[in-house]
Amino acid sequence: MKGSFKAKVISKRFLSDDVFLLKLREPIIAEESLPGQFVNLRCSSIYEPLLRRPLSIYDVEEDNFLLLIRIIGKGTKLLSLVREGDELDVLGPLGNPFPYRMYKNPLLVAGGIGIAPLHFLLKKLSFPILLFGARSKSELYGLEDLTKIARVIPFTEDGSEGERGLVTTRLKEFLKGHDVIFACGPMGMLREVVTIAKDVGVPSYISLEERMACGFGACLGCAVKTKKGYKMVCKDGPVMPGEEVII
Amino acid sequence: MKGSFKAKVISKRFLSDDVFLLKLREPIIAEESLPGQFVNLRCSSIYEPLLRRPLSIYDVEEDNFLLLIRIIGKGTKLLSLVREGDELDVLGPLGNPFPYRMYKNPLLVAGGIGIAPLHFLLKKLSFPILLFGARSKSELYGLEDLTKIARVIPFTEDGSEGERGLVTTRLKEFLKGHDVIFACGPMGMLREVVTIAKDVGVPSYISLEERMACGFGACLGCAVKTKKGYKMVCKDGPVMPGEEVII
Amino acid sequence: MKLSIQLGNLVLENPIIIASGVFSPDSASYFPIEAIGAIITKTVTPRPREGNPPPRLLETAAGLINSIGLQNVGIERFIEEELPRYMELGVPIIVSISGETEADFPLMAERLRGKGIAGIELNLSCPNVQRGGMHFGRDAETVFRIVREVKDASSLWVMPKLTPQARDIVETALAGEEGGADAISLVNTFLAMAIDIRARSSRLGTLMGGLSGPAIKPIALRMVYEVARAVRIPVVGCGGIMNAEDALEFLIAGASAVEIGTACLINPSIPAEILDGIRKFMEEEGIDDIRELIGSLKIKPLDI
Amino acid sequence: MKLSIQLGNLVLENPIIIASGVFSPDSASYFPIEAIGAIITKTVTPRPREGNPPPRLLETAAGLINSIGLQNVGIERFIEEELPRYMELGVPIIVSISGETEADFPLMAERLRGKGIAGIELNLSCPNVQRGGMHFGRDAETVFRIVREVKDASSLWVMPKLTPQARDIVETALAGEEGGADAISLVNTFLAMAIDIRARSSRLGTLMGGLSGPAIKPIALRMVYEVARAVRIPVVGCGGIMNAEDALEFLIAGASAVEIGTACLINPSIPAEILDGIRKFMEEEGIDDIRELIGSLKIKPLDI
Ligand SMILES: Cc1cc2nc3c(=O)[nH]c(=O)nc-3n(C[C@H](O)[C@H](O)[C@H](O)COP(=O)(O)OP(=O)(O)OC[C@H]3O[C@@H](n4cnc5c(N)ncnc54)[C@H](O)[C@@H]3O)c2cc1C
Ligand SMILES: Cc1cc2nc3c(=O)[nH]c(=O)nc-3n(C[C@H](O)[C@H](O)[C@H](O)COP(=O)(O)OP(=O)(O)OC[C@H]3O[C@@H](n4cnc5c(N)ncnc54)[C@H](O)[C@@H]3O)c2cc1C
Ligand SMILES: Cc1cc2nc3c(=O)[nH]c(=O)nc-3n(C[C@H](O)[C@H](O)[C@H](O)COP(=O)(O)O)c2cc1C
Ligand SMILES: Cc1cc2nc3c(=O)[nH]c(=O)nc-3n(C[C@H](O)[C@H](O)[C@H](O)COP(=O)(O)O)c2cc1C
Ligand code: FES
Ligand code: FES
Repeated sequence: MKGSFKAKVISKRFLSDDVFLLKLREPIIAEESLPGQFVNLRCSSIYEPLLRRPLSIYDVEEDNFLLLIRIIGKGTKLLSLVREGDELDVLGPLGNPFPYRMYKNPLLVAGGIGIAPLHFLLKKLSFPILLFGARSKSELYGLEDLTKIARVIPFTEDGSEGERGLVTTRLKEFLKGHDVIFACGPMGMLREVVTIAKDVGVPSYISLEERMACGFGACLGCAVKTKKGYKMVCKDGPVMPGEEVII
Repeated sequence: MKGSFKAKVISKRFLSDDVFLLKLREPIIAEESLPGQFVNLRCSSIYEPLLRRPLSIYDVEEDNFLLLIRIIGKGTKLLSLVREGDELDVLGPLGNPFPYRMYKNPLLVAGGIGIAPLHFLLKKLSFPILLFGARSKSELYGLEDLTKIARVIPFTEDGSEGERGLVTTRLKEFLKGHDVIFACGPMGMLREVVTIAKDVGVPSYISLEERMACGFGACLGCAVKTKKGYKMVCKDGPVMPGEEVII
Repeated sequence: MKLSIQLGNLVLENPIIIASGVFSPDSASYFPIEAIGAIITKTVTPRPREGNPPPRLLETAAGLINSIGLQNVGIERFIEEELPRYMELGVPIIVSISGETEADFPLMAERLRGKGIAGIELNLSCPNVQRGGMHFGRDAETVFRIVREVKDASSLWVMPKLTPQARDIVETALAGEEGGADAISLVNTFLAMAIDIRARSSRLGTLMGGLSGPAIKPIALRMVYEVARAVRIPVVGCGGIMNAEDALEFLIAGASAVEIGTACLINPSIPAEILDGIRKFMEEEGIDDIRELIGSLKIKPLDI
Repeated sequence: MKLSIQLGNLVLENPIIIASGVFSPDSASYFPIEAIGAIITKTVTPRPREGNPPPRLLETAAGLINSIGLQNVGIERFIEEELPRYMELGVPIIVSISGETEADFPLMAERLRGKGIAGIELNLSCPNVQRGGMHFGRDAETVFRIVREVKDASSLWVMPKLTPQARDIVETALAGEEGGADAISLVNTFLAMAIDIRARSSRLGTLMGGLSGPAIKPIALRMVYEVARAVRIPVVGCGGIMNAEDALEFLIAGASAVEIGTACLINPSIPAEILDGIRKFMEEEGIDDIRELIGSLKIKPLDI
């Protein structure tokens, strides 16, 4: 039985006012996780919030795994208050990873907090290239560390770091020589990525978000429309072929 | 308008595994509180627990007031987790105090956590005498400090401190020369106190507990049966004449 | 910014109404009176009622069960002692009444004529002694009759308050409208239970109580939407409203005003906070008149 | 310690049943199968249904609104592809069925004969296409007819699942009993809404959804009590059961078994935890047979 785990909080580090890195200890999750997969986390032991919260695996370090979390509501707020030594109830790893072994020369595209699953992916690739966009410099989470493990081309809407503009503006150019796109970020960005990938004739895989209850395919709650009917983000995704999803 | 206050947590100190002293800063509450009154406290900003929690005022120190809290459920558990500098939403002071100015030589009787309002009362009296009972020594909260401000006669059921037995066993004896009893503790103890007081013909005032919603007399939820019909513990009490209450 | 709303010929300065059972003149000093559109009194009955045995309250997940048992001094003492103190507040006062039999309602309404009150709310969530204790509000026909008799007996503004235990909440609302109601309010509490598993008995002094609070909000909102869509008279929404966002949901669903119950017990200054929140929302959204919001819910084609 | 219970002629090893809609054979590995008394399948319909547009889920205070829209592959593919996978689990399988018309129910029941299933649950919380989309479970008579036709069409064990939107939940239960039901289960979700105040539209892909979870527990418990008191057939309680204490409340109120829905989504190992909790409680209370608990609620004289 794939039960949930009690993962111990090893450390918590804020990267900005509302984004933090949480390191949790759970050997099995650390062992089994692949880039693009996520965990489903309880934020409290009471009934508010009632549901778990899905969070991508940001990294794995020995027996630990890391999450990059942006505070947007009460669940993530509660998570931001955990202390070293606390235990969190975690279900995972869940979902399907990026099919990175099937391709030779992927281009990675991240928008803001969408860097989470791609960070983990980067570490599995040999000569990774990442286009990383955000509104401004402060939202290019972990940029410095990223440059150590990948060629990173940053974009900011306000020009405070890298090129001014959206991460997709020069995507077509950058795509040359790549045989696939792996992307995660806001819906608008993903839509643009998929359109460009189709234009160029390169496959794309995007990591999607949808509200979830179970996270393991039981409730049929996290539906996303695809050319083959509704698919479940938690079980059929979160990584899905860009050509299939209707977004 | 008597709104609620944001009281700042000054300190938190555990007296036992499940009982702690909380010092909160709020000048108006500190200024206005009288022994026997209580505050009604929100334990979280979300809807669980939904209601405030009533807690007696244990002491007042300059701009601060103190609460002696025993962890029994989720509300008090949450309170036990507050940290220095946190702010708590407090309504109060509420309810009626012990009518201590009307009597010359009161005898105080406390059972366990029931010491909370009596501690504050002790400090207002000249030569206070307190019978303080509990199951065992560890539940005679703050005994040492109490002995500095009052003549304390401790009772424990297991004999681990003071006399072995219930606080009410020798109440009749101790009553001699006193013109009133002020008591707070478990229902069984209060019942016994009232019976003895009646026997002896001495008035008694007991501090009652009942589940509360508002704490200020609006919901009629905290009813207790009295000879004059239902009274509200929050508004007509929590301190009530022992002869009137039907318990 | 226009916050004033109309419930038939009753005009309120703002749509925030204190629900029945969470306010008393004695506790007025805890409430931001100036921010309140109207106050509904605790329900009054023909004779005094001592109320239910304790415990009368129980907290549940995001909810509160109460079993107060309509404790009140009866209409005569109410008119003499309590009503004047309500009237002093300078806020429109709506008197909530309930009877043991259908005939009690018009008689009580008559007694309330000429007292300067803004109107009457009919609490129909109480047992009809003549019909085996079935709540008045279960049946549309009963509601129709009570409303009509009350309207016949007095010229007062009348608003039946529907119970979620109604066999059909929309039918019941329509019956109230047909009976001549000036507005409809809903919902009262949901009949609920909680059991002490060790004692194998109710955790309340009575077997059942009424559930209120955030737990019921999504159901109450749905009922308000259904009723507002069906009737032509104004609807007052109630059930689990804890903040401005909740209140706005009810307005958008079709309520012309909202009643705040449980939230007042937890935080009596909430009416002012909700009103502020509504003001801020209107500012942000560029809405000048609150009436633009009422019933502004957009329905997708699929939903009809 | 005896944990086995009987629902008519269906005997379960323990009273913990997985409610419809929170389990799939694909997700079986997350569940403690050995601790489960029975599993109810996701509702199957005559034809495949693609389900509702997203968002299909919304969290509310201590509750969850879902609008899945009965997504399923239809009875034919269900029987061919899914049912065998359910049957492999070695747990009694109750198939939940629903139709678009009354006639669909007996036809589906017939198709399920001889498949080795433990029985059928009738999901009556879905729109009756022939009656303007009114839910089958609203009217007692409709429930009576559907149950009787299903019983006539097959010898299978049949349990109608009542909706809290029934005009009268007790009448409806009695109608089910009269129709020949082997047991009654209740409740399904409460019709509910939530509004995006900025967009002025539903926060779900559809206008309404069904509320489940701890928020509804006190109401569900009351309904289960009322029904259990009224019918002679066994009752299966459902609604907001999150832990052993909740489950015990339903048993004490009169349920012979309980269905766990939302709690399984949050923590799929909850059936085992609940069963353990029940065991522990029985030990502490010196209860040897769980059947002693069923309906053991003590009623105070005042309550009758
Ligand atoms: C597969 C997957 C992986 C994810 N990975 C990460 C990650 O690595 N880091 C991270 O910070 N976040 C991630 N998210 C998003 C994260 O799950 C949500 O931010 C979180 O659930 C919000 O919870 P909350 O209680 O703080 O906010 P809530 O109080 O629940 O919501 C606040 C607001 O955000 C909206 N919202 C809530 N959840 C979502 C959602 N899933 N999608 C869109 N809007 C939503 C709500 O409708 C509401 O308006 C991921 C989501 C999915 C589905
Ligand atoms: C006027 C007044 C003054 C009080 N002063 C103090 C004080 O100074 N220090 C202190 O520690 N406690 C005091 N109490 C009791 C305190 O309010 C409760 O212990 C607290 O509300 C429990 O909250 P909880 O969320 O931790 O427990 P819950 O989870 O609410 O309850 C846990 C269990 O305790 C029971 N319970 C809850 N509240 C009460 C209550 N008020 N009376 C009896 N049983 C209850 C519940 O039914 C449940 O079984 C006082 C109560 C009143 C009415
Ligand atoms: C303690 C309490 C007492 C109540 N008393 C009455 C009453 O006397 N008459 C009435 O019509 N409704 C009464 N109600 C119901 C409320 O007016 C309101 O309809 C219900 O609580 C739902 O709204 P809420 O969730 O905002 O509380 C009472 C509610 C509570 C919590
Ligand atoms: C995501 C989800 C899907 C559901 N699907 C069905 C269904 O297909 N058929 C059905 O009869 N009930 C369905 N239900 C209702 C549950 O079986 C149950 O009756 C209800 O949720 C109340 O119980 P709970 O509070 O334990 O969840 C569903 C509930 C949820 C949360
Ligand atoms: S979250 Fe339940 S199926 Fe995806
Ligand atoms: S708690 Fe509301 S009247 Fe006492």
